[in-house]
Amino acid sequence: MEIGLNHYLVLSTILFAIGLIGVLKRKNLLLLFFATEILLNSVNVAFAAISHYHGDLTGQMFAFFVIAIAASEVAVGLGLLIVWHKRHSNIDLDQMSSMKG
Amino acid sequence: MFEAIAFYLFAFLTITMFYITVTTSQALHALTALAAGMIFISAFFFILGADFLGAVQIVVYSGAVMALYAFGMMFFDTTRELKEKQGNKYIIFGLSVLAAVLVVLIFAAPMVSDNITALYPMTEGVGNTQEVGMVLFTKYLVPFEVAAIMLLVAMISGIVLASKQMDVSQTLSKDEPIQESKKGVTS
Amino acid sequence: MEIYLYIALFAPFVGSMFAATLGASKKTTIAGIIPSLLLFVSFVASSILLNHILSGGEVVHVEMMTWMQTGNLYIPFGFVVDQISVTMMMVVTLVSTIVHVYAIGYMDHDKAFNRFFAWLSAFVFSMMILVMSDNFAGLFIGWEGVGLCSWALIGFWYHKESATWAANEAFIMNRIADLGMLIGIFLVFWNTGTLQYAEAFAAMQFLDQETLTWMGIFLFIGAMGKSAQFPLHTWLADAMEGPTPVSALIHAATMVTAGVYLVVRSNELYSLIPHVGLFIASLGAFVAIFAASMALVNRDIKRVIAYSTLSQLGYMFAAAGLGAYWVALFHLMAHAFFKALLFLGAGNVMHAMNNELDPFKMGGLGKTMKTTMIMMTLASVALAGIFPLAGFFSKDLILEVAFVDHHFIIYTVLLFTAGLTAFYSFRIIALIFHGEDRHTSLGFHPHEAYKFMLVAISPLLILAIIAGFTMKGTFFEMVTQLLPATEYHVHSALTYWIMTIGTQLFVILAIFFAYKKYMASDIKVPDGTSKMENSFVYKLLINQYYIPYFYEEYLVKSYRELSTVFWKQIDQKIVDATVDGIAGVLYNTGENTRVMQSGNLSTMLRWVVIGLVTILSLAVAFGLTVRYLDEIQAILSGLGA
Amino acid sequence: MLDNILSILIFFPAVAGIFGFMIQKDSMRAYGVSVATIEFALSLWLWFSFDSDASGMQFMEQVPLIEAFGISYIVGIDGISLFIVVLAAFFTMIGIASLSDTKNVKNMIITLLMLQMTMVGVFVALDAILFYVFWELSLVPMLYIIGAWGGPLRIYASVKFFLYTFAGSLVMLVGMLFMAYFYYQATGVWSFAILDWHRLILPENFQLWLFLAFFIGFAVKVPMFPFHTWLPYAHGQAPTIGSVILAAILLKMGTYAFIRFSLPLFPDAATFFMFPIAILAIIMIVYTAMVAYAQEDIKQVVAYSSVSHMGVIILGIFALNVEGITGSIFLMIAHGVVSGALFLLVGVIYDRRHTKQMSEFGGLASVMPRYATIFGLMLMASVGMPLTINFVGEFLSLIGFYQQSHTLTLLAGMAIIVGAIYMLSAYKKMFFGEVTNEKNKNLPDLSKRELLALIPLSVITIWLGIYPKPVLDPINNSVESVVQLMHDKSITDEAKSRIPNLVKDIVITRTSKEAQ
Amino acid sequence: MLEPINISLESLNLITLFPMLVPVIGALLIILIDIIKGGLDKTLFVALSILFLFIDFNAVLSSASTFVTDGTVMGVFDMMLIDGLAILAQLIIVGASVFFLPLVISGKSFHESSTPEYFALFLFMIAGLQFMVATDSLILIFVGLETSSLAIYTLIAMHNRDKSFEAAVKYFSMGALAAGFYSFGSMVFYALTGSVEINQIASVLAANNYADIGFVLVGTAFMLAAFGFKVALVPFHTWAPDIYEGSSAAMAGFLSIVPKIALFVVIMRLFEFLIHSGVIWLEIVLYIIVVLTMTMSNMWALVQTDVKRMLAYSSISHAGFVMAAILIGTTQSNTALFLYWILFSATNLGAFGMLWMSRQKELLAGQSSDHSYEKFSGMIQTNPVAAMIMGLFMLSLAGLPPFALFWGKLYLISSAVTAGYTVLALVMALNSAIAGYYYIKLIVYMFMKEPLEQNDGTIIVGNSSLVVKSIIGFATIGTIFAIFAVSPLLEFITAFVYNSGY
Repeated sequence: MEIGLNHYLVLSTILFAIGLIGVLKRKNLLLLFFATEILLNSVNVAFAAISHYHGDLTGQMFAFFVIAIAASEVAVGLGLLIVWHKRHSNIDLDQMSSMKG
Repeated sequence: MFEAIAFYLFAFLTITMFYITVTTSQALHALTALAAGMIFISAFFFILGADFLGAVQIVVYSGAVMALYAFGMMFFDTTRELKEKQGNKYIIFGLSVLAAVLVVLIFAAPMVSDNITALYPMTEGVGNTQEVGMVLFTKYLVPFEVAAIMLLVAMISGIVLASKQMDVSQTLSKDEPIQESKKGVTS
Repeated sequence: MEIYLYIALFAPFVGSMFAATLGASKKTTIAGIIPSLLLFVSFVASSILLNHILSGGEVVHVEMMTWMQTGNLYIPFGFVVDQISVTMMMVVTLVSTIVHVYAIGYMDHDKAFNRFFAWLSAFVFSMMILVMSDNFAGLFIGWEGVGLCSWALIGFWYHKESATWAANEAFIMNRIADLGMLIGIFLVFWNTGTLQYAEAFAAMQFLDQETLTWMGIFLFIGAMGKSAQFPLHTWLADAMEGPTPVSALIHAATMVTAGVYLVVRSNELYSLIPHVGLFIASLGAFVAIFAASMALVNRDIKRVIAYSTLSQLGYMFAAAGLGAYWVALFHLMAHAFFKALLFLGAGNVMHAMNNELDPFKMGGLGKTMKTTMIMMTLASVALAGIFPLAGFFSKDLILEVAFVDHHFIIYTVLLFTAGLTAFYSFRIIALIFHGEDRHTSLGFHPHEAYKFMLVAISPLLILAIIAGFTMKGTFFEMVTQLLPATEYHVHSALTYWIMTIGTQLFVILAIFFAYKKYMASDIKVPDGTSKMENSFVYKLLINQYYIPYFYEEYLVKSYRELSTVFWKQIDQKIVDATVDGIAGVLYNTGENTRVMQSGNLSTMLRWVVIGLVTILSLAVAFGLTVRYLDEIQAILSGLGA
Repeated sequence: MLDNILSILIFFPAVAGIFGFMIQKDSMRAYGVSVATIEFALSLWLWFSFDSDASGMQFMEQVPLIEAFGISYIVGIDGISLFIVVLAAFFTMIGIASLSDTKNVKNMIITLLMLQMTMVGVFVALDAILFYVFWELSLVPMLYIIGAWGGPLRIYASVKFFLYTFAGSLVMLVGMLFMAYFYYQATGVWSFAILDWHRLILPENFQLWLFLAFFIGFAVKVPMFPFHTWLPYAHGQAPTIGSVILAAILLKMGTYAFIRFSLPLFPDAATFFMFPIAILAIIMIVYTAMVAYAQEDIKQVVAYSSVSHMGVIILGIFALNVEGITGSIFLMIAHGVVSGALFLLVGVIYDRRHTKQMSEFGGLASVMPRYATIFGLMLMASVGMPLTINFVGEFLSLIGFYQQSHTLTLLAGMAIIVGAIYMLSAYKKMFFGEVTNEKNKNLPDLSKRELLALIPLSVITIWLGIYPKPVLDPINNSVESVVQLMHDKSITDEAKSRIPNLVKDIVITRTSKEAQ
Repeated sequence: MLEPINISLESLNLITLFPMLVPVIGALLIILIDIIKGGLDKTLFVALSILFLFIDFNAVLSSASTFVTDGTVMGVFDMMLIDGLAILAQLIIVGASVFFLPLVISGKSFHESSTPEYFALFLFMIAGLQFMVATDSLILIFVGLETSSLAIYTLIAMHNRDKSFEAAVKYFSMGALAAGFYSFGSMVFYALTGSVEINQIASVLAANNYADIGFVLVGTAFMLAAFGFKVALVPFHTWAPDIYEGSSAAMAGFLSIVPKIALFVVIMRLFEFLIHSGVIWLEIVLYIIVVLTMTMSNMWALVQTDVKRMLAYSSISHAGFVMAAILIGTTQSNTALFLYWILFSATNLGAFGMLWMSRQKELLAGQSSDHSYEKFSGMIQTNPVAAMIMGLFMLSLAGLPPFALFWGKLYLISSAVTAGYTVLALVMALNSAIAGYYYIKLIVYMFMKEPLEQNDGTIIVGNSSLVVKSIIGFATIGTIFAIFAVSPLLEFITAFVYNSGY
């Protein structure tokens, strides 16, 4: 059974869906950030696969940059969490609803 | 055949790991599962011949990102069990699964994929890293540099946000501390 | 001659303006004298014009200036003095001069003396415009002008609710008719291209019958309003709320005859449409008897005279409708004299009785008010049409016209009405001046009017007596230059004599009956107990056939209610509420959907995903459809087959 | 200077208004009156320099603004707009002069001067966008006047006024853009100049849609039934000066726009919609007159009477012949004068008693005879008494429409009946009868300042009623050219037959470009 | 073995990088200065930043003149794409920034302005946005986007109060999700065409005759979601009001203008060819989204009690308008987009500047947000000039002629009309009418109500300074006299857009 591009795409989709579940479900901000990492990673798999099947390096490049972006996001995200945590001693997003309407 | 076995194995593993990550109520479990999942992902990269990417994945994710998260977890003291109030679970799962199913519906079909010309074809016999380097420093030089700026931005952001300076907010203080201090200096 | 025309026309206007400038200041007799003098000047000028016309002079026609000019429409302020208008001018200026002088005395004690003369002279001015205009638009100016002055004068004592109500009623009812008039004018304009009498009538000869009929009908609707013909008649009786000189001048002698004037003026039109003429005549005859019947029982002197006016207007229309335009005009003139006289006499009585109008509270006034009694009696005799007074010559002529034209129903009705006229006229004469003294016990101390007032009205008395036999010939000579000179001769002299004498006897009989019934010393003051008063006919008559009641109950009230419904229900609850509703829907949609922005991050993320999934589903649905288009088509065609 | 007189007329009040900020508060009224008087004098000068015999635009000025998109500053004046401009200047002057002591009089006067700019601008603009600019801009000062100086419901009323008109005119804007696009398609050049548009002949179905788009904008402004409900609120809540200007000038924008845009641009659509619009107009006339009769507030009576009279104006416009259109333009002026005066009169009593409920009054004729007299005069003018200004307009409008439909004119003619009903009953309630209310016993009669405003209006009412020629002639000339244009442009047989051809002997060959 | 690559320096066209490098250098300089000597006053950094932005602006202008002579220029391995859109967008980005940045020199001192990093991040963000618009590679777009986004998160948070953090966290989390969508969408396009360059994607898809329409649609859907989030289209808009409320007014105003125009250019690049190649689905979906965005955000704006939140919703609505331009996709509509946005910038600069000027550190008694409507009530009595200026901006936003935004609306609706989108034109027109209500509401408060007791008029101008006032003054002049700028702008923009093939 040949593993084709579609297999990887479907896998990527499934992983992406898991990431989505996490994003939607998590109330703890840190864990929510985990889920966003999953989103980006799932796409990376697909990029690498496409790159492979197309015999083209661009996909890998994209994935490379996605990794860089993910890493940067972690830095900023954690920074924000730290400020928030300093003030409120929690990182529960349900506590964040001073603005609405 | 080997490829198929490896694919399914790692597919199963990553899915499981990530699933644990998003469902477990133990933050530590989530972190561990995430790290494991990341490593399993890198396995795909190796399978697909993207060695450089695999290495970067392990270094950046399992190294840097996970370290940062681990630090964060200690800081936030989230080692205890999470209590998460949940909304309607069915909506969450429904939405996500629906999204997946929809995309899969399309992805299940093979692509026509005509007229595709590899702009940066892989060269036989050249190491992946070398290839990547070649492309990265020619075509993708600008994004690479911008990525560097981005990382710099992220670094500055992280520093600024986490620094002690943020502890006393001028926005909230009634008087003007800087001017006060200046006055103090001059007088 | 033009200078006389302008003098005749504008002298009343100057008088009116003079009194109006004094309007806000205190009562000064000068405010009455100057307008009266100016009216006299106007009268003199009219007389000169009459003389000019009588002596075979040219018709005086001037165009003062352009009024409106646009497109094909050209309306000047044009005035014409011809045989018809000069007759009207004479009647108007003469009667109004007399009424003015009379009113100096009559209104002596009124605070708003100055205002009264301002309006009264303004009325004369409007009336002069009405009769002198050489086109329909000018006629309409006068037409509305007299309506306005009539409104102001009926409501002269504006603090009285009944007066202002009557004023508004008169105005609005006239307006209803004016609409007809206006439409008539439009018809004339669009079919003949002009509103000038001469050209319009000339052009009418070539129009088709239907158009002419409509024209005739609409113009006559206008006439019906001013002349208070059924069913627009109720305002005239209510208009008696105005001061009596007003009733004499406006609601007896001049304004109400404007309708007749219009028909006479448009004789060339109506000659072309005899069927409309017949309708007019029938309506006239009907109104004659209809009004007379109401006068029989009424307990208000002025109203009785008003109904009598109405009845006589019916006569005039009957004549005009039958094509005897000169007869109508002649009766108009004669009627103006004796009816004004009658009213002014009634004014004297009212003055003496502190504005008491119920003849049953009078009686025996003849002792103190001999002159007035003579005047009113003679006027009534003239009204009843007894030889040789004015009424005989004009009214009998109308009967003859009807007879000769073989409209025997009209003739019979008119003949019967003549009897009724005599009866009710002398009913009030008897009640007022004769019989037992019923007023002293009520605290009235009547006295005769000022001398100068009596002198002032004496010309009317003379005219009421002599107008018939002195003027008929000359009048006929003059007006038939313009109007169809139909002479009405009963074919056999015998029939003529039988008719005339029979009529006279009938009328005299009615007079005697009235005297007998109401001069008795023990007449019963109606108090709702007698058998007659409870009879259906009496109730019908005293309630004016329930027509005012019907108008009030069903038209006025429903109009008022409908207005409120329109405002409160439709305008506010439907039209406006729809507008506010649209705004409300928008606002409430915002208010109800703003929960979407709950402030919770999870919700926000969820919305993003929902958006994505929605778009995705659309995309996938579309994508799959395209991909499997062939299959789908196959299936569909299979289903179809 | 005469070359730029229109621009001066537009911008002089605005500039003066801006300078007004510098004026000391106590001298503000004097300043306002002098500015408005200068403006009025300028407008009179315009009138005297106006060539009454010419039918085309005069004093044209043209400056391109957005050349690529065909938007220019084009102003010009013809007989149709001349008198409304004069009237606008006149009413601003009278309004400022008769301003009673209100708070923030400075703001009020500046606002009025700004309003004047927009009013003059609307009537002289010959570029659709320029027209639209002034049209919309006029809402703002009015919004402020109603909202800041109005009665208890002032905010609701002002916002309603603003939004309703705003919404309507946005639809109109879409119509204008379509029109410009069609012009672009036909000629390859963008242009919003009305005179350019006049040369364009559109297919009938385009005309119908565009007509509707413009109609919504105009109908709200007029206001036509059923878009009229903002008006009673606006009038009811507005201060006297606001009502006066609103009734006298602002409402005329809608009817003026019908003549300037709808008729010459879409003659076939105008013919097509003539009867529906006439029916609406008749509903306006009769229905609103009945609503007016039911009112308890004298100002509302006058407000609804405005709607009713606007119905006659609409009817005259859609007579599509010279008589009707001339009449309707004249009636615009007439209604401006008369309703303006009536609102001033209502303001007089409101200043004294701070109530407008008719039940509060009664017998005022004996307390305030001068007031009653002028009120009576205006009342009679309002019900269309001949020899007053209104009659000329109403008569011509109705006679014009009579050519198109007899029955509808008969119904519309009920204006003279229903108008008399509500006006007379209102007059009766206020002025007749005994003085029952103690508070009314010692009301002062009209003051000098009030007379200063009312006497000129009374004089105009009578003068133009007797001698309308100086006004009618220029209007007539311009209207004739409009009607001829419509006849030449019309493509359907229906329109050709409905719109009279004034040039009887010359056979007109259609040379204008047809829209592709 | 790979061949060594020989590339001449000229062929790289490094000059194309110059505009973006200027702010980067500026940012580094600022950091350097701060390291060398701390505690320097904010005015120095503002001046430096403005200086660099000026240089940047001139650099863009010079590339504009290059564009005029040479047309579209590619550079640095064809990664940079300097076409008319890029230049226009950069001009707006840099130009608007020049005006928004100095707003930090306000009467009161707020946290962010005391931190030199704020200015560094600001300049980095500008650079990121510039990169984003000056390329058609999805990678560089992504990286540029993230650079600017990360900087923006921090800039928001640096206002340093609870609401700012909350806003930053919300924005960040949703931004991360959007980044996921973006990368997924890019992946699909890459899978389809083997390229991540928009031109390439377009040509490959066209060559395949859109055979894999399903894939294309999935990719488009993800892209739409990602961009929809960034420019705040309903239903991806939920961040906008909270973020606007949480940030300082100056920052909120900036957010409503600058990042969005960069996104619009990207959207235009990506979607334009899809729409033109007859992907009806996209047209329908965009149509729905545009109508929803305009209408729903208007309705939400109706019910707001805080002016800044109202302006947030109004910005969403305006973004909907501009999306309509992309949907229409003619040269005229694309021109209209830029014109609209320039005029919108001037007005929004003023409006948010006014809010910023009225910012006080502590909430007024009884108020739950910084800029409640009540705060502005009776302004005509206490601060007449300020009230009039604010009213002017509101009228301009409402699209009242002859103020700035009207001309944008006019041209935009006209483009809809010209392209046959009659219903859309009507929807736009009617939405303007609905929008009128909430803008007028503020005018009602300012002009027709009595002031709050505690408000003696100083509150409204509490945060004013000469700089803030001058900027507002500039915006005022721009808003009033926009008509005179429209004609040259229109010619300029049309030339640039048309010559870029849009």
